[in-house]
Amino acid sequence: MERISACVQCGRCSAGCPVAFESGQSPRQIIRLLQLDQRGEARRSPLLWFCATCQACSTRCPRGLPVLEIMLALRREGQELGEVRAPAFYRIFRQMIEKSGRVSEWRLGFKSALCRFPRRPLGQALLFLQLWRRGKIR
Amino acid sequence: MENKGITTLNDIKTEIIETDLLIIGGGNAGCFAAYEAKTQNPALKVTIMEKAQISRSGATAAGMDAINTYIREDRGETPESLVRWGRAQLGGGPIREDLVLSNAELLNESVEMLEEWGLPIVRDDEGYYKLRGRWDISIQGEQLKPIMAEKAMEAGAQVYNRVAATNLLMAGDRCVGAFGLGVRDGKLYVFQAKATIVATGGACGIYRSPVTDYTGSHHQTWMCPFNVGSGYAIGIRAGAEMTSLEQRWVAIRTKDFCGPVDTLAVGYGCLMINGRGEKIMADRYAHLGGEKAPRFLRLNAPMTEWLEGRAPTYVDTTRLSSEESKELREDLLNERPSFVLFLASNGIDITKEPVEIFGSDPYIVGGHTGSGYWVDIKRMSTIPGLFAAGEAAGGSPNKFVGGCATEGRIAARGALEYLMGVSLPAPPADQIDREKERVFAPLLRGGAFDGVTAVEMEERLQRLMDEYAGGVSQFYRMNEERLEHALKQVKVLQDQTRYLFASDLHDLLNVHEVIDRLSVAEVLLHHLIYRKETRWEGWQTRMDYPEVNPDLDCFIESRRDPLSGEVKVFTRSYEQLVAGDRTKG
Amino acid sequence: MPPKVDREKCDGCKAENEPLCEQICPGDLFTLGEDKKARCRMPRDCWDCMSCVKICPKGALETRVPYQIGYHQAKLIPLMGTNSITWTLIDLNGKVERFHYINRGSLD
Amino acid sequence: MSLKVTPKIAIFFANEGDELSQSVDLAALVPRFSRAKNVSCCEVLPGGGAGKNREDIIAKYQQGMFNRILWVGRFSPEQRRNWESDLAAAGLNPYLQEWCDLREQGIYHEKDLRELQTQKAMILIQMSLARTRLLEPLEPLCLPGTDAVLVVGGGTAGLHAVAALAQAKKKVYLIEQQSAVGGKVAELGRLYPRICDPHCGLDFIIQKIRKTKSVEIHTLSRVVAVEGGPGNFFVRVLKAPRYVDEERCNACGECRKVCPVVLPEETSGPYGCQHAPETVCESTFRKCAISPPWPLNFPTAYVIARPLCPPHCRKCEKACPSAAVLLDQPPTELTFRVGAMLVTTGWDPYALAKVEEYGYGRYPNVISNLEMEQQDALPGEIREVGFIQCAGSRDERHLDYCSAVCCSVTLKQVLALKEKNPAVRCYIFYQDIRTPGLGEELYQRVKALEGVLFIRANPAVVRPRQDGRLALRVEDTFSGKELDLSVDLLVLAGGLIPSEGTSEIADVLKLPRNAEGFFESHLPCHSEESQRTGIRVGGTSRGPMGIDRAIETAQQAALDVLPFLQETIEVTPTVPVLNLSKCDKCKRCMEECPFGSFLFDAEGFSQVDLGRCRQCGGCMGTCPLLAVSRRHSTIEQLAAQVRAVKPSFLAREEPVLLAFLCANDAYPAVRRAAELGLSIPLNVFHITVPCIGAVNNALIADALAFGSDGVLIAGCRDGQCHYIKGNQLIKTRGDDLKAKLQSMIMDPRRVRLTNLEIRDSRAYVELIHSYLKELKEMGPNPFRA
Repeated sequence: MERISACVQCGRCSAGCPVAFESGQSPRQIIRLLQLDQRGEARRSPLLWFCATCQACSTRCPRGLPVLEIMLALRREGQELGEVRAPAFYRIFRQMIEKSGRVSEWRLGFKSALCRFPRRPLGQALLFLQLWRRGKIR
Repeated sequence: MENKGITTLNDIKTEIIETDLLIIGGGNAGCFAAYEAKTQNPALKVTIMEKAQISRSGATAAGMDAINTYIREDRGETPESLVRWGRAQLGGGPIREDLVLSNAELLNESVEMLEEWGLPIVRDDEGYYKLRGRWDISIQGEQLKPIMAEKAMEAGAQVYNRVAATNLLMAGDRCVGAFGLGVRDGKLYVFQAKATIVATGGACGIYRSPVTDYTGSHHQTWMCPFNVGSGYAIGIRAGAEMTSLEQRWVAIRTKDFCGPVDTLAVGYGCLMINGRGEKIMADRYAHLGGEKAPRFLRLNAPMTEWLEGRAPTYVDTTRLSSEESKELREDLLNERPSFVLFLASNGIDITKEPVEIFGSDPYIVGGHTGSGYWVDIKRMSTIPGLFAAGEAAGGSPNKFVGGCATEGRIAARGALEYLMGVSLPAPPADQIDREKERVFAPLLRGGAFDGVTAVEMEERLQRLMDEYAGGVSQFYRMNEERLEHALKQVKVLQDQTRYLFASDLHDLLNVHEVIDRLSVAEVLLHHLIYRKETRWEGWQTRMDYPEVNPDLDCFIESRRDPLSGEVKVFTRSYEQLVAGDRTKG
Repeated sequence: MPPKVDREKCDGCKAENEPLCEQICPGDLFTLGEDKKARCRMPRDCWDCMSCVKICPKGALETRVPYQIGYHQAKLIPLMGTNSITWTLIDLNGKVERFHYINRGSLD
Repeated sequence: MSLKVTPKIAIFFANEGDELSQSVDLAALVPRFSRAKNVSCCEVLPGGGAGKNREDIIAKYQQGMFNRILWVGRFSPEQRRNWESDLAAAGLNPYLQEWCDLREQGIYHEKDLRELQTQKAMILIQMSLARTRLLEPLEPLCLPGTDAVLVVGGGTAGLHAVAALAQAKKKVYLIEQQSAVGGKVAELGRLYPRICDPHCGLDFIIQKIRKTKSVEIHTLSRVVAVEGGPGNFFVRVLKAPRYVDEERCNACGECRKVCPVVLPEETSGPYGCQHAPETVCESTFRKCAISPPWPLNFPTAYVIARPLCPPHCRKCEKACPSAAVLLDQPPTELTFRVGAMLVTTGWDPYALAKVEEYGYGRYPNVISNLEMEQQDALPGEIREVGFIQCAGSRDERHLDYCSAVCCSVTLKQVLALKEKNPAVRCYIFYQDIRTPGLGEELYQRVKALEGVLFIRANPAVVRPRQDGRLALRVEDTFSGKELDLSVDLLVLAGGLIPSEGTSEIADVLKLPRNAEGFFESHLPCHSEESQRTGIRVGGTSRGPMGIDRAIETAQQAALDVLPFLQETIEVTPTVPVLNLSKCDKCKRCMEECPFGSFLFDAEGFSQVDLGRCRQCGGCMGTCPLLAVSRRHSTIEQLAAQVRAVKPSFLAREEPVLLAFLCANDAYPAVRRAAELGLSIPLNVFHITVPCIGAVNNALIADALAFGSDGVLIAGCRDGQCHYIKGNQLIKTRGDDLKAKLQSMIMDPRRVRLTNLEIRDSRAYVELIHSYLKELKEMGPNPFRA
């Protein structure tokens, strides 16, 4: 993490990020928060949980910063400190692994959808069906 | 493994070098000879053929802790007194008093030259060289060899390192240079010289070392094991007259590790004692001089203790203080540093326990005994144009460092005088071709040849000589029948040299070293057979002739006919120049 | 007996023609191994003159007494000055002794 | 062998204002040293070096009372210089004077330590005396030279250097790879800051060169080998055939009318831009096999691209009215003897195709800034243009460095573009805009333009749109907003890398280069040095820079080689001398010389080329056999000084420290410490060496063996050594020695390396104190008597 100061805020990570638009925050800003020592705020950024770990940020960084690793570290840190509760999907995924050592995709999908969108069970069920029919969920 | 891509005779390059004076061997005598020649006549071309690397080659490679002869005139010593002492050390001779005298006259000057060149010599409070005994002076000679080498080169001598002499270059009866094997480059060197000085050092490894068997360390020897007698061998093969080879040098050394005893005994007055704690020399040999008895006796006495059941034998170092012990070991570090390591690796504190001693293997070393070339007063051998100095030159024993250096200078002066009147003949093509074929044949046979390695033959020769020609295992004792047997076997070995093979140039060097040792061993055996008496017990003990024979108070000489290979042995008479009792020095 | 080559320290004198130990050995015993490090081709033939140990600029060589006649692991280490030499002697029990003396020039 | 005069040494104690006598007991010292070996007179100078003393000393010298001097006291550099020159005028060789400055050695500070100070002074004087005995008179060496110089690379920098050298009346050979001079600058459209035509400036300098007769220009040529050294380089040049006689051709163009070869337009994009300028097919001129030279018409003669000629066609030969066509011209090899060389081989553009995300080479409307220079070819309908700065520069994955010119180039291009077409909208994507100094004006001018938007961010991706335009996604880092932009043309500000010619000449001349591939020596002190004496480097072969700096550095380099362009070159006599009787041909000196000064002689011994040598003494430090000695700091002189240190003047528990000081930084730092009155402990003895690389391990061994408890080696900081790598050399050797000390059961901390800057006086004194403390804890050196 000592290399964070090497970031020149060029924004290439953000421009390449496929999920930044969803979260309202960009990887560049997360790094900036770290440079400003506002780690807590960085840990609480919703972007962390949107991240699809696609590595576009790390690949494009001209200073060679491991942007993705930084994001993942912040995720862990937030959880360990109890500041942040991981989104349902991650929690359920983890519980399943801890319990049985394997993941059942349909149960994961079902459970997390139930947590995230409890009020729209029908829509979720339809989506599930479509996915299942195309073999995207097993 | 380097053989420089040599597979056929045509691959071998010949390098012809013309020079005024060729010096074979860049050791002590060689360096001084080169320095003398170049300072006397800077216009001359002086070339040194050196088997190793001149700055650390030969007998003084490790360094030296003393110069064993220096004439302290303030103490009443004179060249004559040195002759008398030297003669007595040989039990009355015979020695070449003319040679010894001429050497003694220039001796001090050579030693002082060394000091001027940068050799630290210890001085006493009055400013004289500090004596250790009667003739020895202490030096801090760790750098002795590099110092001499630098001076020879600074004087302008051209040095060819890693070129080993294989034979002399002859024009009829005259020596006009020598052949050399380029150990690094695989070339045949032909040095054409108006005059040639042999200064190769003596012969080690004719006999088996007593330490060989149980250490896997073949070269636990007193003399430098890389001095194999090549200087004698090239002369013997060319028909030069050799003198006194039967006067072998055997030293009393520390047991199990061939460390110096003189430093302890002479330098620090530690006496030799037997297993019962009796002083060997004082108690048993008082009539022969006690502690001052001749050197061969100082060897033979402790070995007799072994034979007579009073072994082991020691030098008693226990009376030394710890300061003396340290000083003594400092001296040893100058000459044989690994002996100090040997003591430490056995946890031996010499102030608490005496150091065990035993005899070494025998050597042929004309700087110590009288063995070597028969030379005239100018140090020219019986081959015109060929001079000898140092260990190579016979007749004048007890030369040691100072004397060998001096003899180098005398030989250079003689050579300079000689070469003024001579010119060089054209390089003899047929001789070069023959020598090239002879030298490189073992290499051309290749590493896969079904034959004999140099090591195998060397070990066979050394065992043979040890057991049949008075080696250490036999307490130096020999008799006619054993010597005849040895001679017969040496002939077989000589015949078998055609099976020797080498897979690289280092091997090839080893092959020639064993061939040279055989040449020396053969003539040596003739000498030993001829002296049907026991003149120097220990050095030359004939069990079948245990007494001194007055008729043999003469030099025993040999000459091998270069054409027939037959060795003729004859005598020359002894001439006393310095008056006095020959056994008293 | 055999000079021991510390292969970590030895740089083969940068594999230039001959390493210094090969140049200096009076017995022609050193050569450059295939790994470009110095190698003693015939340890049995060493005379313990220690010329190689003294000249090695990397301190990579050590003379050892054969075990048959000397215990493990005494050491004798020379250090060359410009006109003096020091020796460090370590006996089998680890006792250290040091020697220092002039080897060139005047003694005062 | 030279006849040596026995030293007769005069020792003068400079007791100005009784300062010396207050610090040390002169009444004890003077008689003590009057009796010393080789000392013929020993006197106290009450007034220091003033008036009467001077005449008196000179008179005594001229009477033959002494033939060398040891000065004891404290002296300013000016005093030393004056004495040296005054006595030199009287006939005493300046190298026969030795200065024992007691203040630099910690004396003068504590008046109540007079007794101890006297004892230390005794040792210090003995050290200096030992050295004085071994001093040798030295005279400057003269090497033969020549006034000719060779310049490699005929770009702007090279041309200016040539002009400067020609003006200085030197014979100049210019070697250029292309068919004409001009280099990269000739390819540019406009130059900032004046937005002028570069051909104007080029023509100006070419006119200058044309006027002189002493310049020989060899085009289509390259240097293939060099022998010799400064003053006497022999340069072999291979000259490719031009197939047209340079003297006869007057560029009438008749040949081009008959040439049957018609080449396709060298274009691959819609804007007439090349992506990969190749040296064989140069630019748009090259529409047939015979063409005017490129990039400029100097020399004027045409050149034939012979491989393009149809077999047996000799039409041009027949058409030429001046019989200038030489279709069978062979290549020639030329050799020049020159005193010095200049390398101005310039730069190449970074291969932008490697910056994959920007699509260069894939999309025709992504072009480089170099291609943008040819703006005449841009069509009118362009509405929006994007400029991406630092395309590949300041990027770990490409070029680590800033290419220095790209910001100004882009600003200039925007300005030119807007001038031509004010409606064009420009986006400049940047990390930082770097237009230092007066360049700010250019920035402000562009910033104020309407329709120019600076976006402080770099796009991540460039994608082609269906309409042929390019889509850019970028985060505006100021607002944090994601922007989706589209442009008609995208200009990438590519970086500068060392040219191929730079790499080529580096190999031929064995010029060391830095990690980036540019020539570099010691930036602050000798910027135009190449680490090879007699060879200077200028222009962009040294690093990215603007044209102005390229010209300046080339001219500076030209000025720097002037001393080599003389009939005789004077060399300071403090050169290394090899003692061949000790040399073992191990070649370590050759390997480690930072300046490649060593050559083989006929017998395989190293031999120093005195012209190339910078006299740092690194060879002396490295020689395992002590066969090399740098004059006036010979191994013998240093050894004598070391040996004279007698630690016994202090109690055994007081550590004694011997410090070797680099003459460039450490010594001035210590001197300054003395001037500042900082307390230099009496435990430390200083010996100055030309560079710490010159300290041989044997000297350190000596110091320890004769009882010093610690040895400090103080050199320059990493990367600041005037001799490039003296501190690295000693570090490697020091590590070997420390390993050996460890095996000897000695604390390796007894040898310490430190790096000092010239003003680190306080740091030095602190270091000494803490090191002495550490040494005290270690206990006495086991070799200390």
